[in-house]
Amino acid sequence: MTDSRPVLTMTGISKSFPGVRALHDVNFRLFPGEVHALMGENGAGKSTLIKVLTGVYDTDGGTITLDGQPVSFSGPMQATAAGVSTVFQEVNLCTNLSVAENIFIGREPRLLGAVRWGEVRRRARELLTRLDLDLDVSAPLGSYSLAIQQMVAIARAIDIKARVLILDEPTSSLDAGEVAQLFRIMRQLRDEGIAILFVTHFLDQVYEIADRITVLRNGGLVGEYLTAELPQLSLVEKMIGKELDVLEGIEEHSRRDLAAVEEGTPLVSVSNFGRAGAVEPFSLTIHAGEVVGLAGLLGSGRTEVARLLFGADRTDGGQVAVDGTASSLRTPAQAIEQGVGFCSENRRAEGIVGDLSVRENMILAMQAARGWLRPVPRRRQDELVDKYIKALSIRPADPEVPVRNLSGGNQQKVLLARWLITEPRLLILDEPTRGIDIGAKTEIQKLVTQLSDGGMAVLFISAELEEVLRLSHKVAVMRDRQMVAQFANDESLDADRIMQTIASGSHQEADR
Amino acid sequence: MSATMGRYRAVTGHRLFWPAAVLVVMLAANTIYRPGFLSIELKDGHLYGTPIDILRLSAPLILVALGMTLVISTGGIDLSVGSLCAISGAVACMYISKQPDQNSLTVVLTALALALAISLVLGAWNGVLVAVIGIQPIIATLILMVAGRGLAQLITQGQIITINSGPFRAIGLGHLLTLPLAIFIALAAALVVAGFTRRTALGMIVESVGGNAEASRLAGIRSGRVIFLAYVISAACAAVAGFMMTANVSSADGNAVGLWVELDAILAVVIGGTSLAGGRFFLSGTILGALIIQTLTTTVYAMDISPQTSLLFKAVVVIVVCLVQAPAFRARFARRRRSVPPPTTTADKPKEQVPA
Amino acid sequence: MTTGSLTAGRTRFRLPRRQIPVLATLALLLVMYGIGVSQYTAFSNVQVIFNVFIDNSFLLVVAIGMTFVILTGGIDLSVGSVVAMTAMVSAWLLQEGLPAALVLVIALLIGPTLGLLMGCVIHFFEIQPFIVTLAGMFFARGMCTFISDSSIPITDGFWTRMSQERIGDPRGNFVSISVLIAFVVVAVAAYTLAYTRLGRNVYAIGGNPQSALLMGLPVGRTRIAVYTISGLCSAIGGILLSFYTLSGAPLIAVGMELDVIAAVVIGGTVLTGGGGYAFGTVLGVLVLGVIQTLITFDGSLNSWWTKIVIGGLLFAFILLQRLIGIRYK
Amino acid sequence: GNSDTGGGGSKDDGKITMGFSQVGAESGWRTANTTSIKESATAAGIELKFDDAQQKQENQIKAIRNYIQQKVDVIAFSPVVESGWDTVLKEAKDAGIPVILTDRSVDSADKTLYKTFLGSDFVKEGRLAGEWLVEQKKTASGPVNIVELQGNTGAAPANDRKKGFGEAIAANPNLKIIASQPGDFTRAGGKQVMEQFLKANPKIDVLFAHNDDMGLGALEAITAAGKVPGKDITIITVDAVKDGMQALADGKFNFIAECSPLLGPQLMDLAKKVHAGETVPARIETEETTFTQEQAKEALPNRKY
Ligand SMILES: Nc1ncnc2c1ncn2[C@@H]1O[C@H](COP(=O)(O)OP(=O)(O)OP(=O)(O)O)[C@@H](O)[C@H]1O
Ligand SMILES: Nc1ncnc2c1ncn2[C@@H]1O[C@H](COP(=O)(O)OP(=O)(O)OP(=O)(O)O)[C@@H](O)[C@H]1O
Ligand SMILES: [Mg+2]
Ligand SMILES: [Mg+2]
Repeated sequence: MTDSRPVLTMTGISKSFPGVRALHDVNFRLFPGEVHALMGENGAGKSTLIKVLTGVYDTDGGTITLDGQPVSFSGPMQATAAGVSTVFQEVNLCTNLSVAENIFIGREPRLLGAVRWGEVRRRARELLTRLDLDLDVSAPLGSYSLAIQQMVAIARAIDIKARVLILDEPTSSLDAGEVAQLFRIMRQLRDEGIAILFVTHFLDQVYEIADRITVLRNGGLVGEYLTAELPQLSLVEKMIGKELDVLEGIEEHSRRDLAAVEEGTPLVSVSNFGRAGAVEPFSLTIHAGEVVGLAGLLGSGRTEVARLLFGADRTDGGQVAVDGTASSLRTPAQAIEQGVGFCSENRRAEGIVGDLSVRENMILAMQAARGWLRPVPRRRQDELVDKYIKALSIRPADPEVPVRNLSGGNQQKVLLARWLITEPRLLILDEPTRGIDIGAKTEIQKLVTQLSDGGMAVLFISAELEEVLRLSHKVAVMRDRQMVAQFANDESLDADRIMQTIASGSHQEADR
Repeated sequence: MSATMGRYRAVTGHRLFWPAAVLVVMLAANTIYRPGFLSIELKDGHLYGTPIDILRLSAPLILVALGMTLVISTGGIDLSVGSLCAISGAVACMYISKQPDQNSLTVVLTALALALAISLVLGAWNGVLVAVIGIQPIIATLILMVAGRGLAQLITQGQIITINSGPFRAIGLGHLLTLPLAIFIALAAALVVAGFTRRTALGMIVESVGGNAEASRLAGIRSGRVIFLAYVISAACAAVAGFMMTANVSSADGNAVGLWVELDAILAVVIGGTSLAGGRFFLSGTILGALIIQTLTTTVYAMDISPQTSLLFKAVVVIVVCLVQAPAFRARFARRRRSVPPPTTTADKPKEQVPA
Repeated sequence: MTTGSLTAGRTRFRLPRRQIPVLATLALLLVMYGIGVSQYTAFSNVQVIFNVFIDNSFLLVVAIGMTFVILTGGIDLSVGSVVAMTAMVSAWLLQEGLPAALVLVIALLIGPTLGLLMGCVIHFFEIQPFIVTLAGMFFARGMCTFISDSSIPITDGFWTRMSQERIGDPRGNFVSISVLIAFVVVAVAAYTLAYTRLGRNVYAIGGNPQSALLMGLPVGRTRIAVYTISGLCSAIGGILLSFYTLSGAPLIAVGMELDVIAAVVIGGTVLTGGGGYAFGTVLGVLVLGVIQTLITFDGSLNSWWTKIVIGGLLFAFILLQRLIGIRYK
Repeated sequence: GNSDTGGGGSKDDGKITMGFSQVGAESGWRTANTTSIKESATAAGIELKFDDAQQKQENQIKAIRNYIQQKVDVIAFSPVVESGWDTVLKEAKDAGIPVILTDRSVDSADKTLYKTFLGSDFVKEGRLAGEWLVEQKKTASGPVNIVELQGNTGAAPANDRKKGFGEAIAANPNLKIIASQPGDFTRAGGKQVMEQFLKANPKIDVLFAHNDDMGLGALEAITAAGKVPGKDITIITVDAVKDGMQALADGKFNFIAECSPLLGPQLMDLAKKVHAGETVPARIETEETTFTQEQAKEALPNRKY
């Protein structure tokens, strides 16, 4: 591969934002027929490099050549026309348009200038079938979950038949099956000679698919390596810039003792919670200090369960008891009053308020709970915010920057801080580690353990079964929008068994 | 050298720099045209002069624009403020005109309380339509914009109600410490609104709701209440502005009071840097915006620009004001001037921005 | 369209969900018309309906242009003034003795040019549409009084014919040529929105402009295009208005932008952009037209009661529309 | 309301139905006009269908079309603007419904489109005001500085009064309009503009305001500037509404050219005649007069509006 000429080279790329040097003299090359992973911590500059390449941002310096020709795109439109197709980090589609249209807009099949809708739908269905997705292509994209939206974005990108395909964290919300499907297609495209730039925080995925790795750190280039020649441990060290024993933290597989936490009145117990069209009625009890993992395939209804528990959506019926007394969780405000917090998976639409500063975003939930008449004193705000910026190593560490200027992973950390500040008794985390670098991920996992040791109950949703297994006392399994099983997380439980449950959909009650 | 440069940048980079610069340029142009423009003299213990007029006349606009700022910041818009001005003025004047002793302070205070109460109810009506029923703000408030004019005329029976009440007149024409009372009222209202929003968490919560309503809901904010409150505050501001407008001429004209003030108010808010899309709001910018608009109007009269061309003149000024303020315009301009790449301090954004 | 069929199950015939608000509006419109017919006998004349079209044809054309703008999440306040300016310029040029064809061409060029300029300022300098089009509104209105501060009659033969031609039975029920022109505009707009790239880009930008940009859509070009289209529609509207009144008057169509925006929004287009139909806008214009007809037919309202009743009917209509909308969500 | 009378049935019972489209309710003058028409319709036993066009010509055209549909016996309206009525008037003519114009005329070349015009002549009002001033200042040796408060730019009364006034004062070259701005027919507008006039022009001798309201607003500005209205500055206005007459009687105004809104009775008379097929004069002017301070004192006690 190395002997061929690179299809894309970027030399000496620099890019600054007010107060931040996002990229500094970065070189990057991409060969035809390779999958090239771009690695780095949150805020290292990966997304910025991609945006500079595709012309979303102007460069402050440096040159880009495509096929030996110097190029400077004025925007994604030109980039696409030149054969560079991109899936950006935050799903960037129009939720008001139909699925089919999202895939084909801008290059619809036309007859005498008129869009051929039948053809659009037919081709969209074909394409999605290739990705093993069965969707109503004329439904608005917004009616599907984020994961589906991400798959649609990928479908759009690969259908463009570009020479360069850029995928910025495409797998962050996909489950194992979806990832496998994506990889199969990526390999196929690679074999057709397409150069693929791939960003992810999952090391396993890198080693599974990438031929070559470029590592960025703090906006600077660390180096370019062949995957085969770079052991996982040294990759992490290069990303973090320190020799850390992070990997030990990840490898540590602690079994949690369910019996120890499951005594006394449960903190929250719901029965017959459900919502027509979203989730079948389910029952769940959560005790103080307990971590309940929620496993299931994409679209199995995990997010829906979380939203019902938080009052983000209304249930059709059912009972809730908090601390053993009947209660209700009908609005988020009510849930927060009862000590429930919810960190949504869709941080851009449901999480951050982009205009507001990091500080304001962090104290938002706490402030909401106090009511507008009792502002959190500024001193206290600063204390809290400083504490969490440090604890979660949020970068840039400036509490006054608008949160929209932060990298995706750092925004996620800000949201986490928002809820930790409220000191909830039950914290619902929907994909909290999505798009978070390996260092921070370990931190968050440790944090969850600490919090539960401190008596906080956590409902933990993650596409990574290992992570769920590592943290939870109890695992609830979702399938087809039904809670099909609940397992105690003991020696008998492993990923295989959960997968089987998901696959078979056995309705057996948990063996607890 | 670089320190002065830095300080220069810090000044020009300030949010209020460009609106303030525009205001100064307009005043300067007037002074060149008529050297006496800025002169102020003391007459009967009152300061008298064009700058004072501008301040006094902009007071109602400032009031309306303050409320409008909050509403816009929630992502809404309030078209009914002009009609609310007319209603509050009409109610107050009508009540006073029916009393035997129009100069009694109790009568005037009762009238004000009555008019304010009615305005609050109407503000609450707007709030309910937007926050509870979920009608798009522009339509929800359009209803009251149309019907409110009718209500105001219904109250006055289509007549101009002239009153002769010293205390009421004082709202528009009274003086305090040689300055028109209206200036102090506007200032006080600005301080109250600023205190109300910035001393409490209301401001941040409003900005949060305007910035991302769903995220705010999920953070536990009862956004309905906040939006409701914004419309009520807006109505209250409009009511006081209505008192001022009617007191200024001691008469209530249901048809003319506050006509098109909503457009001016929105213009002031936007010139002040608040985005119509909602989110961050800037009260000081709004006040500056209102002053710019009033200065513009006064300029037309002071320079005796012909009525046929005054609108063209306004169009040019508005567009210039907005252009010099727009970072994108300055960035382009700066880039053209120097061939070197632009300084890294100019706001670099994605090339496309979300429209308002 | 009963509730039963909709809530019964998930298999059944299903109304296309996105069209429900529009259908609700249509149903309410029919109800309103029914009320008119039952209250006032002459209301049932077919000509009453035709008159609603004749009297609102220019409003309809302008509202169609506004629909494009609002679909992208923008707004165009200049429309009323541009309508007046176009009528004014036509009247003035005709008075100066220019041939009708040339006048038509010039008049039809002014609106889109202004729209293009405004679109460019909005796009390149990132100034909020509200402000830019407000300046455009001042400008166009200023041009009107600049040209003449009193109204200019049009005596040109072509204009007179376009104005007085009755299509249909000239003694009985008829429509004007303007109505046909308006229908053509609606049809072209509906086609553009549904079947062309430009139209689809309009929806995409309204949905999420940043996404649209990252998807490689020509955001700038589209945005400039919609303001140009709105300018063109205003120009056509202005011509229709000059057919309608056979004159140009400096103060005509004051405040028309609000009627237009109201019509578009009542027609189901979301002000934040991304959703709505040209057909909805037609309904919105009809709603306003029928409200006004009802009030004239009543003929017993005081000036102020007229305003209050317009507001009240608007409220009732929107409330019902909204309630039905929620119900079927 | 009168739900069933909307039909065409009125022809049979002999009762006349009149459709009247009013400009709007933009001023006290207009309201008085509306009231006069309504009251005299009731008095004359004419059934009135009233519509408020809210200052929009479009609305008036719509209203007239609807009156045609309702087959009223007579249509009367006060045109918002002069031009642009041919098409709809022709429809009325074709339907056989006579039309009466009130308040101001239309510029149709075809005079058969309407039966008659009843109203005041704005140009004449301006001219009367100007002539009075010329008379007053005929001895003035130096220049006389006049400022003018216009109505809304482009509105017909504003244009016409300006025109008439300008023509009249042309008789004396000493009389000069040094500033002229629209005060939008409102008190607030008049006041705001006058404030600036006073600051920009050290010597103002005469104020001509296109209506009483602007004049009343200007009064306040003049007083605030430390001048005595009616003495330091001669004030001439148009309309003669009650507040204006009061100011005139109090010596604050100097002259008012009347513009009477009370044309209801005349209109009803005309309607009956037209309906009966009698011929009527093509143009009837309302009885109007002018007021000096003394005349105002006399007239004030029995003014109706
Ligand atoms: N529009 C912007 N304005 C200001 N700063 C920005 C902007 N976009 C990115 N940055 C900053 O640039 C740096 C690099 O961000 P980038 O999004 O490229 O990180 P990343 O490597 O993609 O991280 P992640 O893995 O979290 O997505 C961050 O410090 C971020 O705060
Ligand atoms: N394969 C599918 N076909 C059609 N619709 C789907 C599919 N998967 C998901 N959906 C839709 O998306 C929603 C996804 O539900 P939800 O977000 O709760 O899933 P999840 O388990 O949280 O998945 P994830 O968070 O990984 O997206 C469902 O309500 C359904 O409407
Ligand atoms: Mg990134
Ligand atoms: Mg989910």
